[in-house]
Amino acid sequence: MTASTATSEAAATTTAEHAAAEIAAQFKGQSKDDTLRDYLAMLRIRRFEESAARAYTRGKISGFLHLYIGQEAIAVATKQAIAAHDRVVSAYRTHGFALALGSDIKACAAELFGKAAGLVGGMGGSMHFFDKAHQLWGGYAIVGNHIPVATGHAFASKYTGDGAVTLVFMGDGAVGIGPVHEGMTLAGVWKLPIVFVVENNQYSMGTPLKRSVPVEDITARAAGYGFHSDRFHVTSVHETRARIAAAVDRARADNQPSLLELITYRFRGHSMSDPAKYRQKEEVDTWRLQDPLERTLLALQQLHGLDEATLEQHDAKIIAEVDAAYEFAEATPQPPPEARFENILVGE
Amino acid sequence: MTASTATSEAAATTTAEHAAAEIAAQFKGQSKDDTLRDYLAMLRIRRFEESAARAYTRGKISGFLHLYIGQEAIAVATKQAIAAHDRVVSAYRTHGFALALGSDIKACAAELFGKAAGLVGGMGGSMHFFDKAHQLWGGYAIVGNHIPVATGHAFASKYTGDGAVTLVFMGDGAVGIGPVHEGMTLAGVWKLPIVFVVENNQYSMGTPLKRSVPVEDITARAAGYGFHSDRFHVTSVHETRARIAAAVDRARADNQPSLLELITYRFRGHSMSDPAKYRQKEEVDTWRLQDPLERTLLALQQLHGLDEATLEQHDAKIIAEVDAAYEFAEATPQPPPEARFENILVGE
Amino acid sequence: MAILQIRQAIRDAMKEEMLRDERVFLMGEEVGHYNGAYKASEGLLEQFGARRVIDTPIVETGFAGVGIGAAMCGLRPIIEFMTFNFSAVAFDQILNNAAKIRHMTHGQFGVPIVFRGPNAAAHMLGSTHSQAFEPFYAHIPGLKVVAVATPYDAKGLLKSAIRDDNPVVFLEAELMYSVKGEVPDEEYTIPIGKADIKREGKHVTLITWGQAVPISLKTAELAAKEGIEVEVIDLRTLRPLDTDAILASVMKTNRAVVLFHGWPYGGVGCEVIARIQELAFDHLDAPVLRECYEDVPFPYAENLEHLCLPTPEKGLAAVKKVLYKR
Amino acid sequence: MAILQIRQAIRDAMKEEMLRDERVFLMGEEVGHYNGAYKASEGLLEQFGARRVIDTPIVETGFAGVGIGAAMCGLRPIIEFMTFNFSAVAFDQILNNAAKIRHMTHGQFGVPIVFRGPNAAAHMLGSTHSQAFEPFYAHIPGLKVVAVATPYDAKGLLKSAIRDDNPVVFLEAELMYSVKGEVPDEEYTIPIGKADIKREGKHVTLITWGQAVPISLKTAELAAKEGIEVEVIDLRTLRPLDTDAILASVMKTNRAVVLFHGWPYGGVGCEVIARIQELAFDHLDAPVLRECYEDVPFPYAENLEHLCLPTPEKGLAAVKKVLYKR
Ligand SMILES: Cc1ncc(C[n+]2csc(CCOP(=O)(O)OP(=O)(O)O)c2C)c(N)n1
Ligand SMILES: Cc1ncc(C[n+]2csc(CCOP(=O)(O)OP(=O)(O)O)c2C)c(N)n1
Ligand SMILES: [Mg+2]
Ligand SMILES: [Mg+2]
Repeated sequence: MTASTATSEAAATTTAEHAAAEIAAQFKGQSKDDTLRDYLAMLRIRRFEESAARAYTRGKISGFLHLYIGQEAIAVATKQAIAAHDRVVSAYRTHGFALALGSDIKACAAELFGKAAGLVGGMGGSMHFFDKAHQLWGGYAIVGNHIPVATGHAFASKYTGDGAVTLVFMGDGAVGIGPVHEGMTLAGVWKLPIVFVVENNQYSMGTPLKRSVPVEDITARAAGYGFHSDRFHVTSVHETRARIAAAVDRARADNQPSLLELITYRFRGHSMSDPAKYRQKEEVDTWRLQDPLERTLLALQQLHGLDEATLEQHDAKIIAEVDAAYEFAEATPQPPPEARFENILVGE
Repeated sequence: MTASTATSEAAATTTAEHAAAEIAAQFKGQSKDDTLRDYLAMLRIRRFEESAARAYTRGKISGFLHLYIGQEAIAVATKQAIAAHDRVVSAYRTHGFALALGSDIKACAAELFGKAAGLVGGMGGSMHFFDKAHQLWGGYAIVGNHIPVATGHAFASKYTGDGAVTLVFMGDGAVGIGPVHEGMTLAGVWKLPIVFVVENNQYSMGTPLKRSVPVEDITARAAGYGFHSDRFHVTSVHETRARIAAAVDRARADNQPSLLELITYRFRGHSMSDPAKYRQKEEVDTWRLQDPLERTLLALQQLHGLDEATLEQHDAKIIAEVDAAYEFAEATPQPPPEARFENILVGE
Repeated sequence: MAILQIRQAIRDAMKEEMLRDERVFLMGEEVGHYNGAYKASEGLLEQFGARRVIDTPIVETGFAGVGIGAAMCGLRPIIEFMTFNFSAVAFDQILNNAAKIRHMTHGQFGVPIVFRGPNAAAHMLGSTHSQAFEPFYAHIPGLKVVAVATPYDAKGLLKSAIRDDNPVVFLEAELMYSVKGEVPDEEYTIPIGKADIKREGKHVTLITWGQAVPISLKTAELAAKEGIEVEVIDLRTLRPLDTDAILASVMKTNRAVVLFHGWPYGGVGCEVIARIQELAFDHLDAPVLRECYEDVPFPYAENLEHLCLPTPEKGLAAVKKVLYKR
Repeated sequence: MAILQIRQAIRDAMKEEMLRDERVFLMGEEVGHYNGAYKASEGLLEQFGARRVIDTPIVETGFAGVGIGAAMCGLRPIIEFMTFNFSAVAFDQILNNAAKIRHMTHGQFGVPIVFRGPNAAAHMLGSTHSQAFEPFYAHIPGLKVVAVATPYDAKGLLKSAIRDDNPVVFLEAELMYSVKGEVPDEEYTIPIGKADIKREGKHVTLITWGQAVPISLKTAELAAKEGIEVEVIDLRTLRPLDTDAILASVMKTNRAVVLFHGWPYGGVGCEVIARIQELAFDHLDAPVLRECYEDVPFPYAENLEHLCLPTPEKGLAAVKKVLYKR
């Protein structure tokens, strides 16, 4: 089964035909290889998370599990837009970033299972992915409290002159909380090399944007911080990459912070414990037409004539990799008892 | 001595002559009575605080004492702009509000002296003036933490339909802190009857605006909250009253919150322990030409021909009232020892 | 008597008080349309409408402060923290405003408010989501702090908290919302400030509260099998502490253990110990011991988390230790 | 040896560490151009420039978080809170980020940071500005907490704190910045985690820290006049606690009083008591008493404030009480 099956009905509608024309325009100029690369990068994340959801249902994963399904293009584009020493800081919806940035897929799965071989030794679970070697600087589970920290990374870059840009991601639900405002204030006063990215997936848990943000356009606040801003629907990796890259450039070249609002959608509930009853099927269906994964698939099929068999092969390879990761996660041991006393203080 | 003496040299400059023309234009249409009323209301606050400063120097007042000298027009205008059931919430620079709103001047002085007859029984001192009977709802000493509270007053007005408007004041130094952002966010999402007023007196302690706010115009952030905004130099009571009143009307009639930036200046240090070495005499002198008290005095002299003798008489009356207040404060007893256990919990 | 879950008891308490008093409202994240993250407010939006059941953005300082400001105007807010972990970002509002405004204003204003929500560790939520907040709040004069462990206590104490003219921090537990128990059909309240003997015994006093109450009761069962009669005192109110109840029991048993969900250093557990050793010094036959979390940030891994938690077995070991038994 | 004020000792410690290590910087409100609200950073901006002595807007959560984020990049920030009262608005950053990041990241990142500034009551600053914060921070695993009372200790411990790879909460006192004492001319450090016997004695152990150290020493003087020899132990580090030092003294004196600036409920005082009664139970001839703030929000009025504070006279009364003397 390719990723397209799920939306085959929706694709049959008139709206979908219109979308097909749109897609042709949007992906024109993208090579087949690049388009396929982007597609597979997104698909890999989606397959990883579909497996995570199943493992959660089977009781293999516990705690909170927030899926990135629908938003994968952002992580993939981010990886493409940044330099090797840049930093990516995120909230708790982090699997996509880890995989896109190159974290070991087995270590990711093992972390979800709370195993010693996990990305953070089983200490953090889904909400606390960190992978310094792959530019992933969190993984924070208190809404907004990573924004000042990320601002601190950017401060350090200016202090040391390391030339790195910090990209920090937050949800639409995070923009009201104080620490976000304080971090942005400092980045604005000090002119730090940072990009603030709001992943506006329309909801914070069950709360739609209009109940959590006073105005429709989140970037309206950029003027108050003296930031550049940009705001767009995320429908493909390449456009997203280009617009993130522009902000990264401004940060690196001129210490000019930006506020980006990336309009997107999560197709699953807030976390695995949320049945998402607060929204209608029609709404979800409409957004499916914008799903970058679906659109990229359509581009591959329509513009580059990629056939089902080839797609199946790619998918099978990904599924095999993902399955192996979860098998590893299941088999690998829990942390030893004494691990609970480690990494609290050092030098004792 | 009238209040003019201190700036008589500055008044002799060309700039001052220019100011005189400005003043004529500005005060045209204001009646003599109204102008005198405003002048005396401001002068009374200033005399009260000059005495406070002396008492502090004599060791009669302790803790932190923040003077409002230079900003009095704002409190006086506020009193004129509001209805009898509206609420005024301020930070710790509050003497001016208390006096303008009608608090007992003796109770104000006694509070500074930490006496039982003080506005809050000697429990709060200068930073914590509260006088519910006179619409003064604080008196808060943690920067910004009164903003959500004031937003709660406005919420209560909407909940109960009491028709009251809440006006909440903060310094330019407060606009970066998280609670301010959160209170504004809620007021914006819920459309509450509130007016947020930034008293931009150019400094937060020794920090000039440009080191604490990313942009020059604080009202640039109003768009992010969907607020109306207004921004102006405070040079007279009547203009300030009119522009505050417009915001109060919007709040009362349409539950439309506003953000006002009132550009002003404090002539003393941040508190009595601050010699204010961080600014030059020239800067202070320039601002003196904008001092609403001075300007109103000039208007009275130039436009209404008020003579020195009459002014002296008024001043003498105010000074007598102020002196009596401080004599009272000195003579009245300290709280009884058991007072320290009161008003912590009720109904025990 | 109905058999209710704790979540239902909490909902009923809120519902009854909202029916009784127009000034009472509920505010917090997802309390309305979502019916509460843990369904404690299920149906309340439908019944009372959006004026009195208010969904907020994620701004804990903001809505805690709004609650305080509304309470100063005479309303009686119930502020739900989705979990008390998120109250950390609102700490200043509770410490400096809720607890002090009556004092600071010399009684001109009161703050009749309830801050409620789940507290302490649930299951595998990791270090930022597994913290017990009573050490922070019970320390502060001007607050009352309550922790509940049964539907009966939850309902009776929450109603008292809502009617109380002081700010009350009301601690629930995520893993206990489904705990069932009898709740009277008729109206009742339970006074704040009174501990409850959840099981009588004469050999050792086990002092406990909140999520540790069932662990303590199981400890007592295990001990009973070895002929040890443990008296289990559920403090229910952590501030003010019911010192009389503690002392009465300890003077009978001469031995005490404090068993709770939370880190060891300082906090309520130590306060209990300090009072016992001060006020019942001559009655003590052994030091008072505490059994609680290990002194570490909570790990996510299931096996490690379990090792960090207090258990009936650990409780029993402590009980035997104060009896000088092995 | 030079005679320095505590503020100078603190400044010298910062200066020397900044000279020694390019990664060290100072950040906070008014630390630069204003030379520090209490002049602890006087001259540092001039010496090191605005890159390393950084004035911030009033955003405690913001700059605490920036410090944490910079520390994760390998820098060694000193974050000054103008007073620790203002750390309440940054509480979550300290609780959930500073204290947990090493653990949460499985050691991939460390947070070598110092949060410093004056703590507890000064003179007539009212309830919001007169609070002792060690009960909140000493409770949290992942932090170290230090409180200093002499120029010698201040310099030696601050240098250790700056070099420490862990987050350290470093508590000073506004009214003690002018306290003078000898400070060696040559470089030295004092290990974190070691208490100091500030006066030897054999009848009663007086355990204290921070602003209560001089009160305790005066208590000891008063007691000496009555023939009571009080041993004064300055904890200096509150987390981790130097239990050995406490026990060694109590085993000698068999009696103890804890005297500190802060509210009574829970906190460091109770922790000390809980440990003593647990680990030296058979050595105690009397309950361990505490002498501290009254359990109230601080009043502004001078007479009332004075009544709320611990004093040598109250200390003496407690000392006599544990000796069963009147
Ligand atoms: C301070 C704080 N309050 C509440 C929560 C609980 N919570 C976790 S995620 C979430 C919703 C966040 O929504 P959004 O920022 O839009 O991100 P998304 O989940 O959509 O990616 C809430 C309320 C929290 N983790 N931290
Ligand atoms: C959270 C917090 N941080 C720091 C302080 C110390 N402080 C008191 S007033 C002040 C400056 C405030 O300046 P501004 O807001 O401009 O008001 P102004 O004093 O000019 O009226 C500072 C830093 C405080 N009271 N609260
Ligand atoms: Mg969202
Ligand atoms: Mg100012």
